[in-house]
Amino acid sequence: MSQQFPALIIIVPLLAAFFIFTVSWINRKLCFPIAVLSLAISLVSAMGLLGMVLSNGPVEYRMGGWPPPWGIPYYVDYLNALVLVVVYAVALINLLACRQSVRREFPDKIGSFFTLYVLFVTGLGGMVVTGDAFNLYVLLEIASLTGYALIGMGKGDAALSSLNYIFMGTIGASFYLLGIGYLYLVTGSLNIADIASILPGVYDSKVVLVAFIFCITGLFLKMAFFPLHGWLPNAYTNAPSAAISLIAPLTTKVMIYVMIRIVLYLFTPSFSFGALHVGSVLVWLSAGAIVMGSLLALGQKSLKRMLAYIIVAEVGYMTGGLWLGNTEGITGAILHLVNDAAMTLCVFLAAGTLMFKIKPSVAGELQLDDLAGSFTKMPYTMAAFVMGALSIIGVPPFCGFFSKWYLLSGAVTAGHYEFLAALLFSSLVNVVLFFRIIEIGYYGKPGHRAESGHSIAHMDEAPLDMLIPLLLVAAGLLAMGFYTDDIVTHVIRFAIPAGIV
Amino acid sequence: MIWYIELVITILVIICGIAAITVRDLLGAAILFGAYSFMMCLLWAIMGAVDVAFTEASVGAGVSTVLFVAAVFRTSRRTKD
Amino acid sequence: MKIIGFIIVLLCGGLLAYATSDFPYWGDPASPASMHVSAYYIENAVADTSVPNIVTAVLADYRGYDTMFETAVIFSAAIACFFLLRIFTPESSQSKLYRHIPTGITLRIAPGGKLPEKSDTFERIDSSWVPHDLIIKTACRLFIPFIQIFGLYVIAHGHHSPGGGFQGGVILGASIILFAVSNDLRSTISRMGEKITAFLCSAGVFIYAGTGALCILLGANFLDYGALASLMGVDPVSARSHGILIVEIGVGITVMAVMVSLYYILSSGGQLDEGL
Amino acid sequence: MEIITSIKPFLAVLVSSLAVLGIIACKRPNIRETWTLGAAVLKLLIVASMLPAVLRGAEIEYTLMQVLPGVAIRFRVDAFGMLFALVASSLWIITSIYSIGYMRSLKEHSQTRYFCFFALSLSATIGVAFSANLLTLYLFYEMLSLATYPLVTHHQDAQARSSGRKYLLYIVGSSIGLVLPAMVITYHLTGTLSFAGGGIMAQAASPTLLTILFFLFLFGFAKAAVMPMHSWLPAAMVAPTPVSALLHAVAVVKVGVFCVVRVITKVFGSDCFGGLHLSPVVCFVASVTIIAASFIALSQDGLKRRLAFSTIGQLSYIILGVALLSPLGMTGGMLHIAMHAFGKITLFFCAGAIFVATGRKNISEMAGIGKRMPITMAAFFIGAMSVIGLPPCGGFISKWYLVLGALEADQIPMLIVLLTSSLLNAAYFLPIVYKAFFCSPEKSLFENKVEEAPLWCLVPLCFTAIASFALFFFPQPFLTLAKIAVKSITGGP
Amino acid sequence: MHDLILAIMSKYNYWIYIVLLMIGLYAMMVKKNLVKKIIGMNILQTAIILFYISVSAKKDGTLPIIIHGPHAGHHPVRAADYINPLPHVLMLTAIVVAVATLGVALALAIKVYQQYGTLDEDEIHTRIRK
Repeated sequence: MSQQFPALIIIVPLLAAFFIFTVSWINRKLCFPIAVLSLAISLVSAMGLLGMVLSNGPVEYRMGGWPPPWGIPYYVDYLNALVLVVVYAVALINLLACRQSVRREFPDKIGSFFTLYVLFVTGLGGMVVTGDAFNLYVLLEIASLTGYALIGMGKGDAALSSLNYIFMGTIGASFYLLGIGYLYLVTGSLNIADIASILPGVYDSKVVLVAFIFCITGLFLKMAFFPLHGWLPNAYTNAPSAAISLIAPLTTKVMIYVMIRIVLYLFTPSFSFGALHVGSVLVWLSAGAIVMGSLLALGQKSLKRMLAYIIVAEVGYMTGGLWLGNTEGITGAILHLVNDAAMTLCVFLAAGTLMFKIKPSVAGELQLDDLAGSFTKMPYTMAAFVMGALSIIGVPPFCGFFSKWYLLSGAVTAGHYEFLAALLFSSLVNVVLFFRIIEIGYYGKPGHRAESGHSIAHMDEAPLDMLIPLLLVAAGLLAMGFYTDDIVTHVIRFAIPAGIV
Repeated sequence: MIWYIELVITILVIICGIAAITVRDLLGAAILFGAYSFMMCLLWAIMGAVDVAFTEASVGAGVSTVLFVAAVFRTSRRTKD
Repeated sequence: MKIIGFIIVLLCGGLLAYATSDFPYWGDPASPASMHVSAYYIENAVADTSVPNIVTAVLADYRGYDTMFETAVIFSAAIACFFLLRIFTPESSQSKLYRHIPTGITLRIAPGGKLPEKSDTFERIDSSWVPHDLIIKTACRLFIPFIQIFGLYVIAHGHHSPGGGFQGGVILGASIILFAVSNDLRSTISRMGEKITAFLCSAGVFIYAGTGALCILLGANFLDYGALASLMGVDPVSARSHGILIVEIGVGITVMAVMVSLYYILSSGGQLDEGL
Repeated sequence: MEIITSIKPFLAVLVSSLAVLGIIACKRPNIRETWTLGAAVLKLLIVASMLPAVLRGAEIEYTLMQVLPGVAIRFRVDAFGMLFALVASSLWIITSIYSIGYMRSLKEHSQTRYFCFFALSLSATIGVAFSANLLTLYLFYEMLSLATYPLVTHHQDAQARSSGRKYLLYIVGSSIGLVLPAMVITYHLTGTLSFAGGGIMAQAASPTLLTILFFLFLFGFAKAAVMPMHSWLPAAMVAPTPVSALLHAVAVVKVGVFCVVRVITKVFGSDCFGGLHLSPVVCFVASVTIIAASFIALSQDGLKRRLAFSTIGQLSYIILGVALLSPLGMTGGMLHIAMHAFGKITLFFCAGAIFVATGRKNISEMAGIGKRMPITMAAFFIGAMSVIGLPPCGGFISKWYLVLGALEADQIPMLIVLLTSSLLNAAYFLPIVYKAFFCSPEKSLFENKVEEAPLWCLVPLCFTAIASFALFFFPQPFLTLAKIAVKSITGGP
Repeated sequence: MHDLILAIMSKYNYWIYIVLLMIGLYAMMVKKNLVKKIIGMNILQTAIILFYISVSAKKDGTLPIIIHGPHAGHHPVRAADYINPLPHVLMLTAIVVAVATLGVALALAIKVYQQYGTLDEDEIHTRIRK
């Protein structure tokens, strides 16, 4: 069975999705268990896959038994085995945590919610493992479509911001499709490895250059890289909390994974870092993205919106780390991809738990001032939130520190001191951001919101099945911090292709 | 012999495309979009992509237009641009 | 904004035009796009799958995995629309219009009011009701069966002629939509309810993915129809051809159901009560 | 030099963190404080059990986990760390006893949180003392900064809020903004972060870069309160007195100094440090801090604020002593950590006792208070003498070594600085004692019968007073430890 | 000059798709009405499809359906005789994706209209500010 793992990680949730939607017309209670079961199976097989990769190298799986480049293969190497485990772990933990809030937010659409949820995860997982450039586009569209729907069901201006997201996302996906088309025009193949082997002959062609530009621009749009980040804050702020704690950690990270895959494995390093000289420009851009994201986050009053801008800054971290083009930088980018998924999950889960208990003073948006007195009322939730915050700030021994360490040393090695400065700046800004929240929760007296029309008396610690996953993630942050070196030396070191100094 | 038909269709495609996004009535825009899709499907048929043309004829010119009309019917025909 | 947008658009266009100068000539049979992979398909499709229509062969077999997710995309679109727009309102909460057929008088029943008993003197009508044109109704009734037969033909004959599950499914769905347009939404839903469409949506994709999973159970890779030979008792090549037919049917079912339910949701704004 | 591998250092760090669980778990105050005391005693025992080996000249090492290539979370107990750990852990016991009395008699709120973070900050302190490389040092340094925040802002009012902001801004801001890049560059230059006797920086880079790095470190460890990074310390005096006593006379500030000394001796190494001609510069900075702080202290009326500025001055003694790079000076500097700790904590305890008994914070209101609280003020006198450096008190020994060191390095100006500042110390401490004993007390002291503070407060301060007295006669084991440490640095006889 | 004309004429499909792509992009960025934006989105996608189809074209190549049946002689299949089928397959998928996106976008547009009572972005933003 183990040689079927690559298929199982995709097929099991896919079949489960159809099953859930059918079952939801008969008995709503069954939807949740099926979803959990399917994701658990995928997580187990993803871990098994990682084990296989660690023990005996990358795995190839041929869909329909057709050899590449004629069929669609799955290549599972060190890089995407790691990302795969992260994706499914985040999805499963969040699924376990979000049951109650789903019940409260969409009482009569539970079935379709879980169907979309599972399909979304399937799309992301497929994107991570696929070895075919066009197949990646299709999976991207599945993930995006389900994501639009999940976001669009939120409160406030969710529908509008989701529609805006559709426009941006479609432009991004179309640009990516166009770039792939250009590559197909000059190589006649769609298989990533095959294209990479043909491409060196045509490096000097304008078509390849334009293809590169369009692919990267499309991905930048999808991952909300700074100048193109316009859709993200609104969408993430208004989305329902059960969905956003899935979407926020995963979407941008997986898109960054795709960028890494495209840059390192499709247009090999010799082209990306050698033939065309955009590296330092992009590092400067990402430094700007980090600074701007942090500054914009400073100006926010709403919790989720602030976190969304922090994500914009984090995207800058990873893009910059990749384009530093040296081993430390890329290691930092990949490691930060993993860590940031966990950290973002932690803070967004905490935010969702807070929203579950606290009645926001502005419809749908939890303002920072609403958190007054939360430390006394919900100590464990806030403890987890603080741990996530410390990890984002980059305090040892939380995992955020170590990825930031790699990024910093990569910046020093490459001599990009502006990137170093930007990283430190954003760390300091994060200190301000999170301690502002902590101050409000720590000094604010719960009573003072009484005159603003909200009684906080009912506010108390969250139910256990939301709390346990949250604390689990928070503890995971520490554990990942301690085992950083194992992750790096056993996995990431092999994920970086040869020819990178 | 065939090339000027192709030319005419090409020009029609562009005209329909521009018209679809400029007319000030959404219902008209939907219909023009249907026409655009149909012209496009003819163009593809000429290029020999019969399956794609078939699909576009049934989806683009057919169902999409109906969906557009339904959506316009549920919202409003009024538009400023 | 207008200016910025225009500049960006020109930028993109300029970039593309700049690349175009390096394109191979149009329709050049020696261009790399036509040489590398596609040549293999053209030369071996019949030998591998015994399906003359190469597009169908590539669509459903060589790149069958893409097609499965294409079907899943459609499926998720239907779910998404349902999830976003569907509103469950109790039957008696909105006012209804009834028409007294002999006199043509329209009466509005306020929410919770007593409805006239089922009889052919009263008919429920939409708020935006126009007298139905008899010719259109009858013509549609005449056409629809033939349209559906054609749709089935397109699905089944995809191996040898243009068409396949997707086109056929759209045609089937279009026929039902035509019925809904020519009559009204309620009568269509009474014939083909929401649950049925939902079931068909999942069933179609389930057939597709299930076929693939069956291949896994038979010891081959996912979607490797050759493994079905032992079940069908034919040689692997024609087993592939049959497998393609099965998944095409699955695609057809899903696409039809999705098109119909999309129309239901969109045209009724979510209530599934009054349509176009 | 023999290296013993043992888990003891890690246990010493861990024990108080584990006590936190017990403190959270039980709600009853008595059991809670039993946990605290038990952990404190256990910690002292573990630390003390390592003393003989260290006195023998051995070093105890324990590697917890490899986190970065070539960098692990590793503990290493050498003489200097032992000295500091011994001071901190022994004073923790006394302080917990004192804070039990203090918190109870003032009926402070949320004492559970107080004791939790107290224990956490203690394990962070020991971690700093025992850390074997910069990363571990930085880890526990940050942990200490964050763990002390709730203690400093214990009262949760507007003043605490602003002071807490200042505290974080200085401490965390400087450590992230200055120390982190310095560490990264160090790692990039040398490929390691671990401490070594002769330093790791030798000829690693151009002198300019090294100088910049050194100042990043010096000002980055803002807990050392070298001017201009000092102004968080007076602000942090809003904390309850036991916190000020332990953290701001012993743990936090001494951790800062400890880090600076580590950087000078183990990262740069005395040769490299001297080769860069940094010694006079650092001496200059330190002496400016000493003189300026003493003058400011003169003008303070709030007792705790005056103590705070005196602390700023005394800290720079240590940096000065080490920066002199003369064996005797280093000995004096390291010894001063212990001596000043005992003296200053006594003073803080007295201030707290006065506040508990009378509710007064300002010196101007303390006329004649000695008649009412003779024991407290006697202890205060002893502590003051120790800090000034008058025999027969422990402070004299360390200052004596400092003076000798200044002579040995023939830095006459430094000698002058030391003597002047001693005079200034006397100038801002002795008037308090004089007023307390020889001025006629005002009515209010008699009207509301002011008594000595409760025993829980009184006993600890008497103990520390006696201790700082006794250290004059028995400076062991601190003197021996300091000598071993200096030998390991200079490699001299 | 002549070869420039030749270059333009020989690649005119590509020019068309560029023009259409620009039209679609322009509509998506500049138009204020949401349905107009959606139409622009579809034009953009069809433009890209047109590009792929143009790539697949071959001079004097026939439909990608192998001549078969009883009357077909048994001559070997030559790739040059048949139009490149692969882009057709990809574009079938792309069309499906396009219509799926269209459905979701229209559903969201209806939701927006139900919420704000208009489809014009400026009016919606003024309503939000209120």
